[in-house]
Amino acid sequence: MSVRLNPDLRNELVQYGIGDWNACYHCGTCTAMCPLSEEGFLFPRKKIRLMQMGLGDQLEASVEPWLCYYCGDCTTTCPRDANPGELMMSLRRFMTSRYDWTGLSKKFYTSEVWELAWIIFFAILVVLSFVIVLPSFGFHYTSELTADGGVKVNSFAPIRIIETFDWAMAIIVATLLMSNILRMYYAIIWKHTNTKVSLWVHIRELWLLIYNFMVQPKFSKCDSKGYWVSHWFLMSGYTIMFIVIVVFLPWFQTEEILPVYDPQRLLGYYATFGLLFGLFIAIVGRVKKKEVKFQFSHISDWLFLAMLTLTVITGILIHIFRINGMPMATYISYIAHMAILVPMILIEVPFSKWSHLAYRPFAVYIAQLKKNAVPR
Amino acid sequence: MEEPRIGVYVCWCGTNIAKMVDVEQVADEVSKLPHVTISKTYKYMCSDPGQELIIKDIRGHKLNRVVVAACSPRIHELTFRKAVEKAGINPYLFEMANIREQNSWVHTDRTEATSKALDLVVAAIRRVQYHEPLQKRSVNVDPATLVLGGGIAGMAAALEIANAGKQVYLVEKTDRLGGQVAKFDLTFPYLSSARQLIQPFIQRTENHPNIDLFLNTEIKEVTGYIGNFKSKVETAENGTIELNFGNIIVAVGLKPFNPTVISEYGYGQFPDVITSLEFEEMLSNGHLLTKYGKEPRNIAIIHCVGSRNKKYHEYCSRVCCMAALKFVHEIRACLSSANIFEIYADMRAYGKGHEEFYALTTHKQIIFLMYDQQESLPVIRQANRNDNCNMIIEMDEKLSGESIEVPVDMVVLMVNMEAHENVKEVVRAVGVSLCGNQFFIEKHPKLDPVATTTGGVFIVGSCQGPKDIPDSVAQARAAAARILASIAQGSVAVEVTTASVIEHLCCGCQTCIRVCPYDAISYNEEKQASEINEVLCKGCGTCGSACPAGAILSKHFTDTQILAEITGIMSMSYKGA
Amino acid sequence: MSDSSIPNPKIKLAVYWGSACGGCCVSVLDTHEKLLDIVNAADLVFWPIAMDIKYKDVEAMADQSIDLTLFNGAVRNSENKHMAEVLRKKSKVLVAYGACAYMGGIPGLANFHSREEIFKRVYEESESTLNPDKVRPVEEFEVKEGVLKIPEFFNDVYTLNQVVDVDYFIPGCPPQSERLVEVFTAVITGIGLPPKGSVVGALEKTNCDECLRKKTDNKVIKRFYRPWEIEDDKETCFLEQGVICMGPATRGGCGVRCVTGHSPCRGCYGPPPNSTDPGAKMMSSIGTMIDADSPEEIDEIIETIVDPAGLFYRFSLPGSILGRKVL
Amino acid sequence: MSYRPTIVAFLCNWCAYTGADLAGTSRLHYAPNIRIIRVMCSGRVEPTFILKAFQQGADGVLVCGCHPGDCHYHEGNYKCLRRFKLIQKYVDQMGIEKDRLRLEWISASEGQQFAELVNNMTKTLLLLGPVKIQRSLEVQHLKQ
Repeated sequence: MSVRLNPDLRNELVQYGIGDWNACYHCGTCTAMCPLSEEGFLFPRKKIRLMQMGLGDQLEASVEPWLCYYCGDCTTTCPRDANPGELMMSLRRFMTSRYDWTGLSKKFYTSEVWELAWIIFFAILVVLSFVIVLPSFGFHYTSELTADGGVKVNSFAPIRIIETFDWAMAIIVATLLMSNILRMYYAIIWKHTNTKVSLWVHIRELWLLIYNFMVQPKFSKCDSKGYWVSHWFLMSGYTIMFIVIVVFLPWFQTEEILPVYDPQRLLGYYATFGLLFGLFIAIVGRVKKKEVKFQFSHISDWLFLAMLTLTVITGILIHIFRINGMPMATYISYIAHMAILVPMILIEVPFSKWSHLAYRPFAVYIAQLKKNAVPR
Repeated sequence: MEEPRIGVYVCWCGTNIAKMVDVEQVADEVSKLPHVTISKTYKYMCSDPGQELIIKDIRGHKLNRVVVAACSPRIHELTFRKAVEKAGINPYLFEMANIREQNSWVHTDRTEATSKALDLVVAAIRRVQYHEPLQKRSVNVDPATLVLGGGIAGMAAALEIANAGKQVYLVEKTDRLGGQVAKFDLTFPYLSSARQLIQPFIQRTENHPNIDLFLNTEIKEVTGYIGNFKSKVETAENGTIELNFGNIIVAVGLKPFNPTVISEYGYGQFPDVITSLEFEEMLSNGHLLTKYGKEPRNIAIIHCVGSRNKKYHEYCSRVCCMAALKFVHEIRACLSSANIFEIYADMRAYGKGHEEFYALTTHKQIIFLMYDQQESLPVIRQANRNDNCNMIIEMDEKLSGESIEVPVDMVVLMVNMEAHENVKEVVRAVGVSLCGNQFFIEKHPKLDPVATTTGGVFIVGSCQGPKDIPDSVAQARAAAARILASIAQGSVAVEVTTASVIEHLCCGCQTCIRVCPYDAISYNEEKQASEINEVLCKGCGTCGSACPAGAILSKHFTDTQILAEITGIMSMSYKGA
Repeated sequence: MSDSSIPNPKIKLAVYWGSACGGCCVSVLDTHEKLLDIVNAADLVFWPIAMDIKYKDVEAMADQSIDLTLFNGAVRNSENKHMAEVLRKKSKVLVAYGACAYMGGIPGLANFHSREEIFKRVYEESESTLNPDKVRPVEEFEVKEGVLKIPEFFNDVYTLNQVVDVDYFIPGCPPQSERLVEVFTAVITGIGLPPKGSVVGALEKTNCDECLRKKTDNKVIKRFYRPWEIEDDKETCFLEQGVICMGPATRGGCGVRCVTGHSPCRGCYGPPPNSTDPGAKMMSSIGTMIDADSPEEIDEIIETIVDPAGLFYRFSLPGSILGRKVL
Repeated sequence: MSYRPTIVAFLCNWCAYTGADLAGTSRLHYAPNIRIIRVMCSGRVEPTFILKAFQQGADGVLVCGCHPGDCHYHEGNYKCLRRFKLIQKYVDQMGIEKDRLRLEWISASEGQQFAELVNNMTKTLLLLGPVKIQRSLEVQHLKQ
């Protein structure tokens, strides 16, 4: 079956950050250099070709963009300065939008105004909830302190309601994300192929999903500068924080000031440190632009970093103000924290940068399924 | 013949020979042979003291033959001939034995190598006894030059010679000067106008007092030889004119390939499939429109049409890749948003500024698509009404591995450049030869690219092989310089080791006449014998082998000399066996 | 001639045949009335075909006592060799007379076979032979009367020059009688004799020089024909008609008799001065005439030369470079 | 003394001889039993030379010229080929094995091929054994 060339697709691709997409003349150095490219899953060259030709369907059926962890070796060695590493990054943005059935992802990636507007909208909603909605249900801030001198957070932000809201948000985000992942799975495994994968293989290879989510072994393979470590700290910090906040909020958001060695505080400190460390490396890298992977940041990258940093900082502030008995400061920090966290989760996780937390491990899993595909 | 007094010199070549060959033993053994007056070894025979040694011995020992056993005669035969000549004996009374390239460097057993060296030296000694002194010869050079072809190469050569004050006859087959370049719009890689390039050339050629221009003229026959050619030309105005000239420059150029034979492209069937030259014309006229008078939204440029394909021409036409990229710039200049597809087999950007030009062009928002000449050519078909384009190109895109359809409104075929059909007539007239692709063969592909094996005939420009303007002009000026040098000298040296007929043995069977690739042999009715024009002869010796009566002498490679060499080369091994 | 002081001395002449057909001896008679002049000028001391004289009589002659010996025929056996040696010793001038003595001639074609092959054929296999005991000739055979001896049959045929030193060569099968008279005259007068080892009684140029057929440079051959395969136009050079004619590689002197009789030259007069092996020269020349470039096509054309060895070396095999078939 | 085949080779100046020189400059090694004679063109090689070489005791004769179409003198190699085919037929008739006589095209750049050719031919000749031409001719001692 021959496919029709779509010269217009490249104009769309440009919006995802694809710069000089025609500089590549297909020497294949990038593919040869890539530590992750392997038989059956060759990239970046072939994917660049599909981009140049505007073959959207063929791109959609590619798992390879997610198998790239952007070490930048391809860009360093490219004789034409075609920047294959960034082309792969841009392709991931394009794929995210392509798999997103709501179309929001595309909007967020291609229009900063849209993204900012939504962030602000959600932030205002959060602020309004705290300032107007919650008080009208009787939850006020109080300057009264607890016996050990801490701020009474729960009276201002009732655990049950916040927890319910967290759960709802998690479910929405997870649903959106998983539905996109399913679309990805469908496009790669079924839609554009004439092969099938047995159910047993699906089950057998599930461990890969978890393993890759937790450890990112591919990242460690492609990384020589130790970024995997900082990324892992960031990732583990975030995951711990996320699980603690969504699942164990009553245990985490306590009013009493527990001893420093209490697991609750230790866990919180670890997660905070992990996030800060990861963020520090990423931001410094992007500012210094020494590494290839940090040289070409899309607006979405910066936005995400900024929001996560602010979330972490406000989180720290809440903690400091709370244990030092500064109610007003605590409450304001809390509102700020939520006003950043909520839009970040709602926008970044299903539709933008943060979605890679699911795409990447699933890509490894799907690639493994593909290797075991048989003709149908 | 005087008694041969042979001096034998065996070279050590540092350790190059001496390590593998016992040079002293070789010199010792051969000193016992008859006619060997002295035999010596030396570290470096080719060095000044080495040559001095030979010269001193020739004078001191009254040597009349010299054998040097050293490197390949292809390297130092001339050196030693000169040395021998300096000492006062004829340079052809010298023979070299190759005991380095064909002995010490290729063998690992010292005994074997020494015995082989001995054989080779004995052979040279036996051979040199039969060497005859040969005299250097030269012929006078007529200062006029004939230039065939009025393209950019022909004109560049003609102007170079005419500017030096020498007469040029410029013969052009068509009714105008300028050749292929006159048909171009812009040139690559600097996108300068071809017209601005060629027009001043044409005017200077037409008005030059030293250039006699013959338009609409073809040369049928050229007789004579280097320095002294003759030809009759039929002119429209003045009837037949006889021209005399000393050198010939062939600059007949080439012509575009006719793509009708490639059924895949439907040239002649689809009005909007056009050749690169038709596209040039379109660009020169300033209207880039389809046959329906619309601006094309999608333009495909197909490379290697008739090139690098065993079915048509196997060679690369060299200029089309860059011309195709040049088209991108020209299209972009008038159609900023059109889709341009470069459908290529391999991108060749070999010349000065070409790679940069290629890189620059890639930024012009074009889509490169690669096809595989060996697998399948792209196929052009009519589009359907709902395709929203004029034609569809179906192809297997090599770099993605996908079978794709390319929507197009206009297709430009970058046609191969091939030799003119009548090039064989030129060949017959001037006596040069063609390679398998019908391009003229140069004397040496690397070291003598503008001369031919026929003395006084030079080939320049794309009749020697497709090439771009700078290469053509460079060749033209190089050939002109060669010719001016020979005119300045007034005479040129001709081959000495030619063939000659021993008249009293020639029976007149005329077998030899057709054997000669240079038409140097003719039959003299009066003498009832063949005659060799030794100016035309290149000394291949084929006629000598073809003569059934042994009446042709291949000088310096006579039967006697070679048979003596054979006996010599076998003498030692034979004894040992 | 050292004895120039004696007026009109008759010279002593010997004619001998080795392995020969007798044609050369007849060619001496073919001098017709000139024979009388020869007899006037010479005493025939030895001529087996014409007079009865025993070998031992010749052996008894003083060395150098014969002025001129015309030795015809090749050296095939020990008897030929013995007589060649005897005559060499007894003669002042020894002439290899005729193609066989000069180059081996027709008997020389036996060099395509070994002695064993020849004996087998002759004494066992030939159609007319009845020899159930496979008796072969033996060199010595004892009978009542004593030991019978017959000459040894050599494995190879030799030219005279390969056995003894020869002063002059007169080519031809047979030599033209006119030429003999010229040579004879030269020997008695001593005038116009070329240096020892020369070919006399023939021209320097090859046969084409005297040939009256029309010759052009059109010697390109797509297929070779044997003479009976074409209708000879009797005018055009045989080679140009595709028939192999040894004329261009063969010394003139015969008067182009074969070609005049519309038969191609077979080469009995041997090579001209500058060529050692006329067969090789002719092959070299014929090869060039083949009009084809591809190896297959060339092979096809060469197929039409049925027996190159026999054709190009009809008269010259023992005297050629290889001399005989390798066994 | 063990049998060591001798090859006499006729190489054209422009291609084959240069190719053999290249084998030298590239320091490729080949069997030392080859003796090279230079001619300007393979078209100069006549049957006389080949036969002489055999007569002188060569176990093999090798003729090398430019590849078809590459002849320095346009088509001398074709003439060589035509002659060669005829002489090969003759040599075969004369009882010399066909493999003892070879014609090969070697370009100036084919040093490697030349070295391989020599080794390869030497191997063939080793299998064939010495040429028997000397033994069948008693000429030499007859004249004594």
